[in-house]
Amino acid sequence: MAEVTLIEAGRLAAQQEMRRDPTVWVLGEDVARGGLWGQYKGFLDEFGTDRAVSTPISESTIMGAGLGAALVGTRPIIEMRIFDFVMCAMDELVNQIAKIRYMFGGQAKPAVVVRMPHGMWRNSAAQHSQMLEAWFAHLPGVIVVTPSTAEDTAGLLVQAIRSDDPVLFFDPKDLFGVRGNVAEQIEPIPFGVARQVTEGDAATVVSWSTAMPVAAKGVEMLAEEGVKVDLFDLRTIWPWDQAAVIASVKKTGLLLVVHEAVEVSGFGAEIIARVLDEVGTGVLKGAKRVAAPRIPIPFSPPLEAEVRLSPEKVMTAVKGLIAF
Amino acid sequence: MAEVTLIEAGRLAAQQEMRRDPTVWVLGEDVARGGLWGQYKGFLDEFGTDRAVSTPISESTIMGAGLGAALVGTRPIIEMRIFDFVMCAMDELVNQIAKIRYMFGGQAKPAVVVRMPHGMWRNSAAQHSQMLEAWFAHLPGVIVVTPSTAEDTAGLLVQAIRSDDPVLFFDPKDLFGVRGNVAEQIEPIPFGVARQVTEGDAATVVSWSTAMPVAAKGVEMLAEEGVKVDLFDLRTIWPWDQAAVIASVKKTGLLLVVHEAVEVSGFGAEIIARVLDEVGTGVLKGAKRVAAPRIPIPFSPPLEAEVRLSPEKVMTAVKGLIAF
Amino acid sequence: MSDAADNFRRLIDHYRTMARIRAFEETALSAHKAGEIPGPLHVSIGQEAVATGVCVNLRRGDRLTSNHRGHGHAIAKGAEPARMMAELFGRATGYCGGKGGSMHIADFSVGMLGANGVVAGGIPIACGAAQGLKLQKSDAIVTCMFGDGAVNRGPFLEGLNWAALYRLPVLFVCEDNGVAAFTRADSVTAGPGPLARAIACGVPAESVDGNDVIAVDAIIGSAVAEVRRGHGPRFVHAKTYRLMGHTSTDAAAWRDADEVSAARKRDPLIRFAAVLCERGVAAEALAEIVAEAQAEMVRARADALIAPWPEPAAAFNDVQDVGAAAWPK
Amino acid sequence: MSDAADNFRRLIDHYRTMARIRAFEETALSAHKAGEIPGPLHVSIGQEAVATGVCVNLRRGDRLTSNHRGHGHAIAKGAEPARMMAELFGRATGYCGGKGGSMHIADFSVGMLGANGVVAGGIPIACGAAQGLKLQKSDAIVTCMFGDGAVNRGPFLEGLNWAALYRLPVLFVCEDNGVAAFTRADSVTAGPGPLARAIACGVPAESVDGNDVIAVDAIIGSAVAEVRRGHGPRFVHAKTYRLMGHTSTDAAAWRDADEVSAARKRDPLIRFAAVLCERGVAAEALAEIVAEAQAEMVRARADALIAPWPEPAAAFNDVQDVGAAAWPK
Ligand SMILES: Cc1ncc(C[n+]2csc(CCOP(=O)(O)OP(=O)(O)O)c2C)c(N)n1
Ligand SMILES: Cc1ncc(C[n+]2csc(CCOP(=O)(O)OP(=O)(O)O)c2C)c(N)n1
Ligand SMILES: [Mg+2]
Ligand SMILES: [Mg+2]
Repeated sequence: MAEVTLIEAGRLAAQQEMRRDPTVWVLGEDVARGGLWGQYKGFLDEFGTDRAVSTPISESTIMGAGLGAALVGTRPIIEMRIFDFVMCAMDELVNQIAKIRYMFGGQAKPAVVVRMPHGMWRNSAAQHSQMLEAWFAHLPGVIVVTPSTAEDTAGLLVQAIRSDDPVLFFDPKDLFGVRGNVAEQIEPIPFGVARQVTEGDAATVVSWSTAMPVAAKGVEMLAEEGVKVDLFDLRTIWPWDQAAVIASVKKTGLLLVVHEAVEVSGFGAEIIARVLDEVGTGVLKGAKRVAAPRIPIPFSPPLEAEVRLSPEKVMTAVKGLIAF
Repeated sequence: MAEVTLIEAGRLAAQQEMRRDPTVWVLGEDVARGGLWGQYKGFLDEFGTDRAVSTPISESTIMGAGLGAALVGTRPIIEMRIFDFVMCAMDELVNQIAKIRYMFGGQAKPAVVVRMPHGMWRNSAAQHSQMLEAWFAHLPGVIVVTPSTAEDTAGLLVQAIRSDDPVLFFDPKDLFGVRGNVAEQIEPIPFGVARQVTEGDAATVVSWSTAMPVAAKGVEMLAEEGVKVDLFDLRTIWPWDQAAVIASVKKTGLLLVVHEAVEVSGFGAEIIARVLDEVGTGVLKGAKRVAAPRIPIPFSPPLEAEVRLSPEKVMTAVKGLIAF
Repeated sequence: MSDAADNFRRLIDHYRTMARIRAFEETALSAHKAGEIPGPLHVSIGQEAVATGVCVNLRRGDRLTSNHRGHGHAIAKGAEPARMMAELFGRATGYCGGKGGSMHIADFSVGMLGANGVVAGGIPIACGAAQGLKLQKSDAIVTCMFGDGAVNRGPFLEGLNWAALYRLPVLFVCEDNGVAAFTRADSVTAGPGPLARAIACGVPAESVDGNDVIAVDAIIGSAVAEVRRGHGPRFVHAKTYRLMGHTSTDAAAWRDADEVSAARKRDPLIRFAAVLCERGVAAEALAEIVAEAQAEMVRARADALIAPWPEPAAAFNDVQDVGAAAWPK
Repeated sequence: MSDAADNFRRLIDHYRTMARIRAFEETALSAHKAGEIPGPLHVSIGQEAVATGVCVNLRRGDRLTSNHRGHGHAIAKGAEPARMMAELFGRATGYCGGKGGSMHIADFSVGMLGANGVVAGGIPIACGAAQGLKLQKSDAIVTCMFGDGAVNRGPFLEGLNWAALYRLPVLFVCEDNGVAAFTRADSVTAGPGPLARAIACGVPAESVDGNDVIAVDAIIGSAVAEVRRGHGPRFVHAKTYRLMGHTSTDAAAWRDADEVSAARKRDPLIRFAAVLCERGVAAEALAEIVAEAQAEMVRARADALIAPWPEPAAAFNDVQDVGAAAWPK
């Protein structure tokens, strides 16, 4: 066990898998230098230029080459540096990676991991702060991983690298410094199993990725006022742990989803619609979202603050649900 | 008034606006030949090579050049031929067009219309059949237009061309042949105003684009059995007519959303979550979606049929809601 | 056997391959017209010499990425026309179990990594396949086929630079039929053309008459040898002509009639037949090859027509492992 | 006034522009270090001769697209440093009202169509702006600035082909500082380089020493004249050096110390000062220009520091007309 940061946990997981399996390799910009975030530090020295491939600024080809390499039996980790740049590689992701196995009747095994650090981070403005994970839940053919802790990052990345399905791995930029305990031998964490953080009858709160610590803080403040809720970190939004959330809602009758992404057409909507569909209005008494307004991310701190979540907003929303 | 097909209605609307305003022009592949769908037939002869621009297969630049041209005061219609190819131009659409006005504090006016024929059409398989309009409702900065009739196509396209906001205009491929009456002088139809198709107390049914005729047929079959519902064609999903839908749900208590796109994280989820948020479970007694499974679109007719909507599915869903 | 005999047999094989491609596509066209084949169909009639001259130089283990006009590439690479035809028909016995259709035929067992519905879509994939093969110390190479339209898409530049940079075993073949859909290549391609672009990206490049199968075979033969030797990527620009319309429903009536009739005279099958006759092959022998090819494809069509449709439930297979075989919610 | 005097004044103006860019960025760097500027900051210290030599040839009505390292481009194009600085500080008085920051500075009033956070993002935009201007029969031209990193992205090929095809009034300037973020340009760019690529896409191209402002001015002068005459696009490859790290927080310690110190000797300001002194300009006169520039930027910083923050409600403005000025649901 070592206490490490989230970004280091990811590095350890990738390193472990690359040591275990010679078909695993990584490609992306500045990988030779250890990646923009140090997530591949030392990889060049340990694995050489063939397995730690520093690439040109050619996102389409980074993504598409990763797929091609998977088709001949290797397991590439495709590093996108910052999520927003994946917009330069969407054909390769959406039309090729996500569909190839299906279109070819199962002949292709697109076993790639696409790492995409997402979300707000130090006032990076509109082109470097987006969270669009909901899009990929809507896209058949891919797994969508959205960890919020160092432990989960490690375990889910191991799982992702071993997965035969293409995995979209959203590293949470704003949480790269949070610490956790990572085992010597990192065990894979299965997709679709939520982590329950707190327990309570008052409401069900669901969150993931960068919104998690905010939700947790809000829940903690509620607990101090005696309001106890079930808080879940989904960890992966596709597949997502419907069983756990539904069981909780059957107990609490109230559902709050907290995510950093825009509220409109975000994944919170899916959770609410799905739970409602399953349990009906006899059980579900109220459902709300705490998420971002439908505006691009502004640069200036006081403007960015308008978009950011806060524990207070979470607290207010839960209380609103209960009062309703 | 002339009875014309939907695709011809769009052609007439674009032609009218190009005659009215010399800053309006169109660019895209095969525009010289009238566009893949004949939607620009005669434009080359009437408007010349500078305003009917046939382009290379360079989607990034088709999209980005459209934006650039808008920045100097013209109003381009950016033709994407088939929606799926917009994946080759997502940086230009998502990171540039949608954000530029905001990032630059209002200096930019990205007055573009992006036309993207979408949906299933004659067994075109996974890379030529996608519907991802929900993505763009989640994307701040753009209008999302999803007509289902010739009249609406004409009026909404006129509105789109005159709009200073960037408009994503989803032409419904499967409905290109449906006919409607288009006025000599086409009036703009405002965004965000639903068209009510039928009236009734039993339930509220909401749909748009290619799903509309299917929903309408299902509703008609229900009516024959004496079950009358409010049926709305949203026409635009951003903005969408929340007032109309909410007023109806307050009357009926039941909500069904019908769309061709994948159910998971589709725009139906947003409608349900939003309506629930507004009216609460005291009013909303049940809500369902009829939409596609989370699978790519298969080629073979019997497989494609699994993904397609049907009036029967709509009927069953409404009855399920009522029975519940 | 003597070199001459070997060579002679190779020529006859060329002719057979070309005849089979032609027969496959003519049969498919007529099946499409008869309503037996759904979806769009892009045939490469007139371009058979390229597919043939390229693939004859490849081993089974070599990989190939193709585009939307890829029947010829698949047949030349060794795919079975019967399973291809079944796929066009949307049947369970097709290569993709009916999920793909014409634009998504693949046969991984012969290294055919798939057609592609996106112009230039195969370029990055080919680069990565080569990189993966190199990483695994394989001596297989990757051939990447695309049209003149693809040279105006970004991945062309990115992929060629990439392959040159990592000295990857990729053979790029630009099958230039002079037209992209309904637009002349020269009206949308500025500068000196694909060859100069390839060279500017660091990939050695040569041109060839793509309607002359012997010339294609020769130039590809040396390019493949270079690539296999580890000398990095090579680019071949093969000039040819699309005799038919863009899709099966396009009559291509906008083209100059003189141009088309001139092109018909350069039909690679006719030209090559003349060459073979000159070299002493009896016209009957060629006719027999054609007749055999046609018979094979007629059989393929007949078999496809009675082949089973996929089970509806198959729609839910092979999406991804997670949530397999069920309506995923 | 005589040509010589004109020319002399032009040189002094060059020096002033370069000094102002340098002073702006040094001030911004120190403000960033002091925590006054949030977000990432990419400075172009060492590259001032390019921005200066390019923009001196442009009219106010000419447009310019820039990249993430665009302070110099903006200043040289005529933007006000005070409003730029306020933008870096995230203040209401900044060019974008604080919504953009360093990577998104724009000043449409002087034709500066904006920096861009996406490498090569400005290329298609520049092409379209030129097309729109041409459609409106304007005689304005568009200059498109990007780095060596951009030549490996698809839009480079697409945009150059496009501009050549439609003979658009675009001047492409590749500001080649030898490095993209933390990666050497030559380690990721195959083939003969940007110049050959431009030519292969049909755009006439020339190279210049980007650290020699007189040379840049001259070559751009004739390129601009060509472009403005309607002869279609031109491409200039300006070789320069990034003296600082990729962002303000990067020490660029991985670079060879000898290389950096050699580059420091080629610092365009130092080199140009020497030239001016040779031509008889007093060192004091140059020192005064530098001092004035520094004073201007110190004032800009001080003003920015006390400038008002944007109202929180401004976050909801300028998203789009529909649903303006409210939390959009
Ligand atoms: C990215 C993209 N844009 C547009 C299309 C539509 N389209 C299909 S084939 C084609 C023409 C391609 O021309 P070329 O590459 O020369 O191949 P050819 O059809 O001549 O064999 C076009 C534009 C597409 N499939 N993909
Ligand atoms: C499409 C894209 N990929 C990656 C990045 C991250 N990034 C920002 S600047 C940069 C280096 C750009 O190098 P170059 O174009 O030479 O400009 P320079 O920084 O040297 O001025 C990179 C990789 C980006 N902004 N956009
Ligand atoms: Mg072609
Ligand atoms: Mg650089």
